[in-house]
Amino acid sequence: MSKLDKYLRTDQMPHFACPGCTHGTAWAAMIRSIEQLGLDKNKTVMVCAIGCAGRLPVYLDFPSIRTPHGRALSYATGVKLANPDLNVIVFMGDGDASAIGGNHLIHTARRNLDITAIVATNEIYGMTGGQYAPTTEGGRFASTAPFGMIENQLDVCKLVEGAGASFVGRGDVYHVRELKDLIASAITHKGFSLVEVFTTCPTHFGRRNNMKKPSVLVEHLKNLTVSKKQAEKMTEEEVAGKLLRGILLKEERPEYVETYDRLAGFKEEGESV
Amino acid sequence: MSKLDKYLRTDQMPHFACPGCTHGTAWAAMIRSIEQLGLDKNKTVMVCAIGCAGRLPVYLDFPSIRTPHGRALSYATGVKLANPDLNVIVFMGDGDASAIGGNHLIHTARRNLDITAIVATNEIYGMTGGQYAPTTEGGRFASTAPFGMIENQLDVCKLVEGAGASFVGRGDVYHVRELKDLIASAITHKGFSLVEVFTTCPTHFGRRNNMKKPSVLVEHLKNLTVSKKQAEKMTEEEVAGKLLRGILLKEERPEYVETYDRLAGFKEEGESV
Amino acid sequence: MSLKELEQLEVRFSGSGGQGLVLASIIFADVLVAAGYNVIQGESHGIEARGGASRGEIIASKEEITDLAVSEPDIFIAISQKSCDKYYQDIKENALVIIDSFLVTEIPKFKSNNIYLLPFTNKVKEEFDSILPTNIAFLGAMAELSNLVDHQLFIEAIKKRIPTSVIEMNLKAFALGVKMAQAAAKDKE
Amino acid sequence: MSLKELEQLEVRFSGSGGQGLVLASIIFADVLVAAGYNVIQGESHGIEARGGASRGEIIASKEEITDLAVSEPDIFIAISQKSCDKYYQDIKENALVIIDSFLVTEIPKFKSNNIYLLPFTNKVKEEFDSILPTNIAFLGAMAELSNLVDHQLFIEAIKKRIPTSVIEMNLKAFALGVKMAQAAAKDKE
Amino acid sequence: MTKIIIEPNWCKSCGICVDFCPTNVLELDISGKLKVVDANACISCKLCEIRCPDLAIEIEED
Amino acid sequence: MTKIIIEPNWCKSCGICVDFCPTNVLELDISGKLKVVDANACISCKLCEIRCPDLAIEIEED
Amino acid sequence: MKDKVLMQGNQAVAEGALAAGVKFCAGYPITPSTEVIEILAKKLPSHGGRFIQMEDELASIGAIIGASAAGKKSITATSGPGFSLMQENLGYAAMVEVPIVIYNAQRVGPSTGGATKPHQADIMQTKWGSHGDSPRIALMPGSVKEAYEITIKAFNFSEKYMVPVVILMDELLAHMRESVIIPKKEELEVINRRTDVAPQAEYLPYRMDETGIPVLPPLGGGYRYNISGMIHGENGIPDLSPETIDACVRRINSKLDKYYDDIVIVENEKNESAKIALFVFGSTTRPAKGAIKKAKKAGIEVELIRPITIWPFPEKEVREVAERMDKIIVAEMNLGQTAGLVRQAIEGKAEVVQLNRVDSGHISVDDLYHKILEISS
Amino acid sequence: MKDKVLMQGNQAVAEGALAAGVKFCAGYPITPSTEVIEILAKKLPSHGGRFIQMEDELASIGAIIGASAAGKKSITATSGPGFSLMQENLGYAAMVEVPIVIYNAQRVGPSTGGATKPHQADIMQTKWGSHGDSPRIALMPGSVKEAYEITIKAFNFSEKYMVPVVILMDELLAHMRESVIIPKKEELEVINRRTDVAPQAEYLPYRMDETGIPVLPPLGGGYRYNISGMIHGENGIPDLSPETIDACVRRINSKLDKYYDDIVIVENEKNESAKIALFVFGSTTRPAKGAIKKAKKAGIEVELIRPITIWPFPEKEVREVAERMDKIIVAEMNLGQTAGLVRQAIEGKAEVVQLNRVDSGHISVDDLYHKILEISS
Ligand SMILES: Cc1ncc(C[n+]2csc(CCOP(=O)(O)OP(=O)(O)O)c2C)c(N)n1
Ligand SMILES: Cc1ncc(C[n+]2csc(CCOP(=O)(O)OP(=O)(O)O)c2C)c(N)n1
Ligand code: SF4
Ligand code: SF4
Ligand code: SF4
Ligand code: SF4
Ligand code: SF4
Ligand code: SF4
Ligand SMILES: [Mg+2]
Ligand SMILES: [Mg+2]
Repeated sequence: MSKLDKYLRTDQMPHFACPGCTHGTAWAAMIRSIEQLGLDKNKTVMVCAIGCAGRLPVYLDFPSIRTPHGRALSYATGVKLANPDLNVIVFMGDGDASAIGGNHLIHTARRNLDITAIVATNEIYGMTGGQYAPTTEGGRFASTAPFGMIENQLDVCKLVEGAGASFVGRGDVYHVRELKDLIASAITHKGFSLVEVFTTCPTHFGRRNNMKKPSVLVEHLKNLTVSKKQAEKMTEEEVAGKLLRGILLKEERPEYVETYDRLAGFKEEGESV
Repeated sequence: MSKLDKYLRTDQMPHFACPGCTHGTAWAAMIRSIEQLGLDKNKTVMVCAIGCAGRLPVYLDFPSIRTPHGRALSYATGVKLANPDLNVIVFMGDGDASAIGGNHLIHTARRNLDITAIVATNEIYGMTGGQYAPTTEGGRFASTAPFGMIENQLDVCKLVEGAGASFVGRGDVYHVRELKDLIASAITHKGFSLVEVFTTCPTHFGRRNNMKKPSVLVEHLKNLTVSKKQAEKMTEEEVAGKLLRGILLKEERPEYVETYDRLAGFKEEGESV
Repeated sequence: MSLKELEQLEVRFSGSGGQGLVLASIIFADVLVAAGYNVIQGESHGIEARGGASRGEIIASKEEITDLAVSEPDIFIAISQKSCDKYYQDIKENALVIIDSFLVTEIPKFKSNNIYLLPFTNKVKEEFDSILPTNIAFLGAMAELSNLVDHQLFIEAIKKRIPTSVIEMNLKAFALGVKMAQAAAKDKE
Repeated sequence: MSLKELEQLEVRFSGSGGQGLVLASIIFADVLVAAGYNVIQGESHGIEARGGASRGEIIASKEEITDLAVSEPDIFIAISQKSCDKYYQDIKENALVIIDSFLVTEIPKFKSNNIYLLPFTNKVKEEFDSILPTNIAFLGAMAELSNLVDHQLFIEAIKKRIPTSVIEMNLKAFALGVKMAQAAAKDKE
Repeated sequence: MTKIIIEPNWCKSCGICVDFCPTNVLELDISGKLKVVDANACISCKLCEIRCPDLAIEIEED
Repeated sequence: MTKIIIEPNWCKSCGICVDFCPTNVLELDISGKLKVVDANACISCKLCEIRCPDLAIEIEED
Repeated sequence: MKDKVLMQGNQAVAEGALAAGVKFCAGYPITPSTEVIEILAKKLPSHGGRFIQMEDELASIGAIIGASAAGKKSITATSGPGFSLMQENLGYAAMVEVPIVIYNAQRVGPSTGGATKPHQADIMQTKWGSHGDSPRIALMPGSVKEAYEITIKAFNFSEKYMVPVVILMDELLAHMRESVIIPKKEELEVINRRTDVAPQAEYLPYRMDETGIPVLPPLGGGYRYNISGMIHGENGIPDLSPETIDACVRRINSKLDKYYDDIVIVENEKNESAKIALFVFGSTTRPAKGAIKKAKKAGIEVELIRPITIWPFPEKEVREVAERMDKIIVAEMNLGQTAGLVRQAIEGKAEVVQLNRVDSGHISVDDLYHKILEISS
Repeated sequence: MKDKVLMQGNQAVAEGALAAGVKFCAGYPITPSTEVIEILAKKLPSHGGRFIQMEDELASIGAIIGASAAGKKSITATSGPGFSLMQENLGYAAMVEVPIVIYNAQRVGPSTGGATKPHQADIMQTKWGSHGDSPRIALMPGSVKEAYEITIKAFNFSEKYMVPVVILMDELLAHMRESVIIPKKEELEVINRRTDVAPQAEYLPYRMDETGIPVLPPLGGGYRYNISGMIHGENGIPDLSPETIDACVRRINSKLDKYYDDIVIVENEKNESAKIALFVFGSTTRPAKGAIKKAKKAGIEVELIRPITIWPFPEKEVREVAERMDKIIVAEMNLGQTAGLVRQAIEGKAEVVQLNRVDSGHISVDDLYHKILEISS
């Protein structure tokens, strides 16, 4: 039971995630913003792929498709072009979105296709047992980073900004009220919107990095991010090493399908010229 | 015959490219910077993939490997990790590098692996006969853009900057002297370096966009870019719509193999502990 | 027939993900290898990556092993209600059964009478203020009750597989398990 | 035997990439289709995407066609030295051969005597200050010399395949080709 | 007064709600069961509800 | 004086060198062959050399 | 009489797709298939459809599966290297039973091979390129005219059986132009997937009726269900119980057995006096007919067996022929891929004689005729 | 006596690779193969090698081909979905003849299927997953102990024949632990690729000596030559003349025919009195032996034929067995992939009886025994 029952496949609950896995928190925030916006369940398609994050939408009572690992945005592109009236929301893990799915991420962003992509960054591959992700902070331990993370950490927001996205936001599951509003803004944005949500994986990231207790990991996020507003009031040193939270970029930019239909002269079959 | 004979597989010359294809100009600039730096031919590996741009290094007398379309940087990663003493230079077309190869591009940039990537941006798929590339300017015509390019144009430099590259430069084949120096700077940079070179495809881009004459296309580049220095002296309106030329970003950042060998405690077999 | 005399020994550890029962089964497999058995060990999990019923199984024999999975366990261990319910049915008639009586409250009707219901989780929690070494306490009880292999081999195997920082606690948990089993065995007599 | 009486007609256009010979072959194929033939047309290029010797070939017949490629051309057209050298050998003994004598300066020993060496590129350049419609001038000469199909069908086919902006020039080039061929044929008599 | 509703089948005893509750309304018992220990202290901040990863706790005000 | 060396087998007659030569030293003839028409005018700027896509023209100074 | 027009093979595929009602194409350029996406880029918008050039082939097939899941007939076009990149998603489409059509213009392989020359060496890959056991239909037109018709068939099969269909041509046929007569719209059979389902409350996407084929209404068209590439039960939700795994894997694969007779199309005119059969396909169809004619003139009777459907492989038909023949010549532009399949089908009932060309030249009338002479003497 | 240790299948692969001298691993996590990259991530640096986790499987195989071209023995580990993504590059490695080893731990398919359960359904894909005709060797260990030895063999074959080698296991064997005795270093045969080449001036990478196998010194090791996935002549430079295409395609594929006897490893103890043979592989090896024992006790003689090398398929060996048998039971955890191959090999010489499980359960002693009883009655 839950106030959100009408958005859930309740027969599938409780969901599969580990105790204290805050992918669930991010996911719940998304449902609440959908509720807030009053989106039509029948016209809101969830596209996800593989990974713990990508699995959660199985529990949501929306039309949904779970694609091969990394491919969610390419499928979402097809869904949207087939039927631009749909709300298309893509919920992905950080590995899914930015490692194997990185190419689709940058190109969907560039095209400014009216899709909302939510990336749950837990800095680890949860589903496969704790390997590092491109988003893993330097020095953190992972099963494939036995000497600490060696690669430079990817900033998903900067990446999609560089790719030409028109809406970029970042939130986390500590600041979960902000998160709901952020996701709602992203969904209402006309064009491609990306929300990176920092979540936590106690089972693999926490265990290997001395933060096994779920709440300790969530607390850790509190200090990882700083809101854009706060940051403006802080000194450079204070901000250094922190990630900005909030709407980081929002521009009006031509949306793909609109431009397409106008320039290519799209018309439904049978429509007169 | 040519002053650069010692860098060429002269028996393969003249190279295959169309009359007036300035991929050749970019490629020649690269050879000249290699000459200038005095790199050891035997220790300089060319990694390329498929496409007109990617084909040119067949004519170069270096150890070379031509990979499947889009994969050059992943192969280069293996070459470099197998033998970090080598100079690894990757010469790619824009489609090759930023469309099908986009994921390798951003991740190689992020890792800051000591490789030099040169992307020849002719805003078109030359080899396959003139389809649009992610880099094609809005409104330009291509065989798959019969109504003009609909998608937003990718800025390869911004993309790799967003991905975390430590050296980013842009040049073109009009400003070809600058280009040689730019490539030389990129090669000497410790870490990942990207040079985007605007080149021209008279056969497909030119023909479809009313710039069939090779020199007209090259002239067109003259006005497309503005050097970073010049831009500083210009008003915002003057700069608008132009692409910056020169070294756009250069930072010292930990290089992948160095960090790896240090943290993971790499030692050659037989080395004492 | 004592376990030692069996041509082939089949063991099943079952519990929930995270309870360490797979590790326990690996340690026991180590022990059997050290004791000169041919051993194969396998594990299986539910569709849930974590949390569902899961199991670790061992087949040991002095001969060549031709089976791949336990079909009728000679030893059955269950640390959770779910796993107990799921896996108890196909045990052998005289199987040695060791159950966590704190977490498994509904005891199914076993085919065997050789059953030990001991409150491992509870006792371990009391003793160490952590339930983590419960799996090793189980091993202690099993070492004692199975009477197959010298306890010393268990202790060595534990040392090999457990991180140094918590070895001491785990060895104590092993001893606790042995003690609990001894007491229970005495009760039975 | 006139070309009209052949059971199967084989035509080869050859030249360098960019000279429009493949387009010419397509237009001629259109013409043959319009004239009621079954037609297959194919093209092939060297390893170079552009620039190398390339060719456009046609097989036409009133019957079902079972071949896939021209083996012995009844009509052979060459617009470049390279392509002439590469493809001249296997023509039929009486094949109609039309060669650009401006670009093909070394004439190989043809099996046929029915050869026309005409300076198309030169003439077209003089007339139109562009060599682009050279391919269509060739078509004109071919229309005249092959005497297979009414010229009007050529004109319609050209209109269908050529961008409107340059149709006029191309129709003139066609006429020029016809004229050149007529003059040459007269010379031969 | 607020009603604190716990869905025991969905709760995974992760302790997040417990640890973030500003007024210590909640507790996990030895066997891991989530319990309301001081309902009166609840200030209806709903931090438990919105941070719970499993939609297992809800606050109902009237 | 500068020597202008053309490699006829490599030159593809694209005209780039011709069009960018500041002093009109070069020309393509009707058949497309690259010719030096005014060697004396050459100022050794080497624009032809560095812009030629085919390494087909070089300037040698002494 | 309808007009004859000159049409290229690739064009026939694009036009056939439009005639079949294609509404979405996503593609990535690759020789020798690119004309298909170029034509669709131009024509789709005025036919109520959209085209997009994706960043690569993985994205292209992903997009068409997405679009098809949302209810639109979708196609992509590619060649060997791109087809290899599509394999994971191709298996996915087969698994979730979302219909798509993939056109593969085969070129010289392996690897980058030779883009502008034909091979017929992706036949085994078409069935086996993806991991696991999964079904697909593959069709091989023998002429430009057939390319048009077979493309429509491909969409029909795909929609009817909820299975990916691959159109396998080769560079020769892809780039060949031919005089063809385009049938009138009224003459074409165009099949659309079923949408007659129970109300949402009772609806389960993978619950079967007697057809054994799921009915999947468009995503976002009013039904809320889950599509997943994991093993799933009737409700589409992942389930790894042994029973579900067994049922899921077997059912998706058995569909094609069940409808074998409808799906398998073979050209085979029985020749009672022949002791030699010629097994060819695709662009070799024409020369085969020429060779058989020529052999007849020389007094040798040869029967033609030409699969248009290559997957499922026409085992029954080939076996029936083998039972009447001494020898079967299997001619193909690869190292013997279908020769293996023929051998497997006929289990020693006739001798299999291979004729393989891999130099990129086509198998000509003379190649075939000489082989016939050789083995009949 | 050497010590017995308990070792997991995946660990055996990792340790075997180290023993074979692996110096580079690039991988992308996927169940049930991930332990291999986890172990190599930890151990490679102290063995003179490097590990990198790449952004995906395309990049992983690309990186190992690059590293191998630069002279280092290289491996990647994956499972079905990842293996599908590797197909284009796998064909490339075969084409350019750069040795690599790929470990595929087969899981339930198709598509995402079931990550934690075994299938044996990527067998056909291993040979046919890539476009065009290209060679590969695939080996299937039957136990953890064999996994170790076979991994070393895989590297040896790869280096010797300059061909990609796939180690095919299944989830069961990948995750099973077993008591094994690790052979001493001195007892192992470790083969390194040849580097004895002519001086640069005369050197042509793909000019063959009598071995028919190219000698490719490390890129960047002093030789300047070109490696290309396009059809290439002796000098490695693209060349699409028909003669070169023909020669290139045929030679790379004929290598394995030439060395068939060295490459094909089969376990087959002849049993003169048997009329039934059991064809199994991989994890089914153990139960097969149990079933044969059990049958013997019941008075039924059964002969075992167990391919360790599955590609090239042991046609000769299987045919020889078929000639002596009435029936061959082909037991596999898929819908009949090798049954087809057996049928193709034996051309009707014995009856093929299939035993297929796809529910993720292993084929047990009893499954096999019952099948034996069933067909012998
Ligand atoms: C092609 C392919 N490669 C690898 C995998 C294995 N795999 C499943 S989920 C996953 C990554 C999970 O990490 P992430 O996307 O960050 O999600 P999380 O589990 O952390 O939420 C991987 C590598 C796969 N299913 N398919
Ligand atoms: C997997 C794969 N997809 C597609 C192709 C076809 N292809 C060859 S080159 C190329 C793109 C060429 O464009 P670009 O990289 O911009 O290089 P250019 O020719 O313009 O220099 C394509 C799509 C291929 N060879 N392999
Ligand atoms: S493994 Fe990590 S990411 Fe996955 S469900 Fe568990 S806690 Fe969440
Ligand atoms: S097609 Fe364009 S890019 Fe390719 S060689 Fe010709 S001009 Fe250059
Ligand atoms: S946060 Fe939710 S799941 Fe965790 S203990 Fe509280 S109610 Fe239970
Ligand atoms: S609403 Fe606030 S005060 Fe009340 S129980 Fe929840 S967290 Fe505690
Ligand atoms: S630029 Fe080079 S190729 Fe072009 S005309 Fe001049 S010399 Fe010839
Ligand atoms: S060097 Fe300068 S002046 Fe001389 S020919 Fe070249 S471009 Fe002209
Ligand atoms: Mg993650
Ligand atoms: Mg380009």
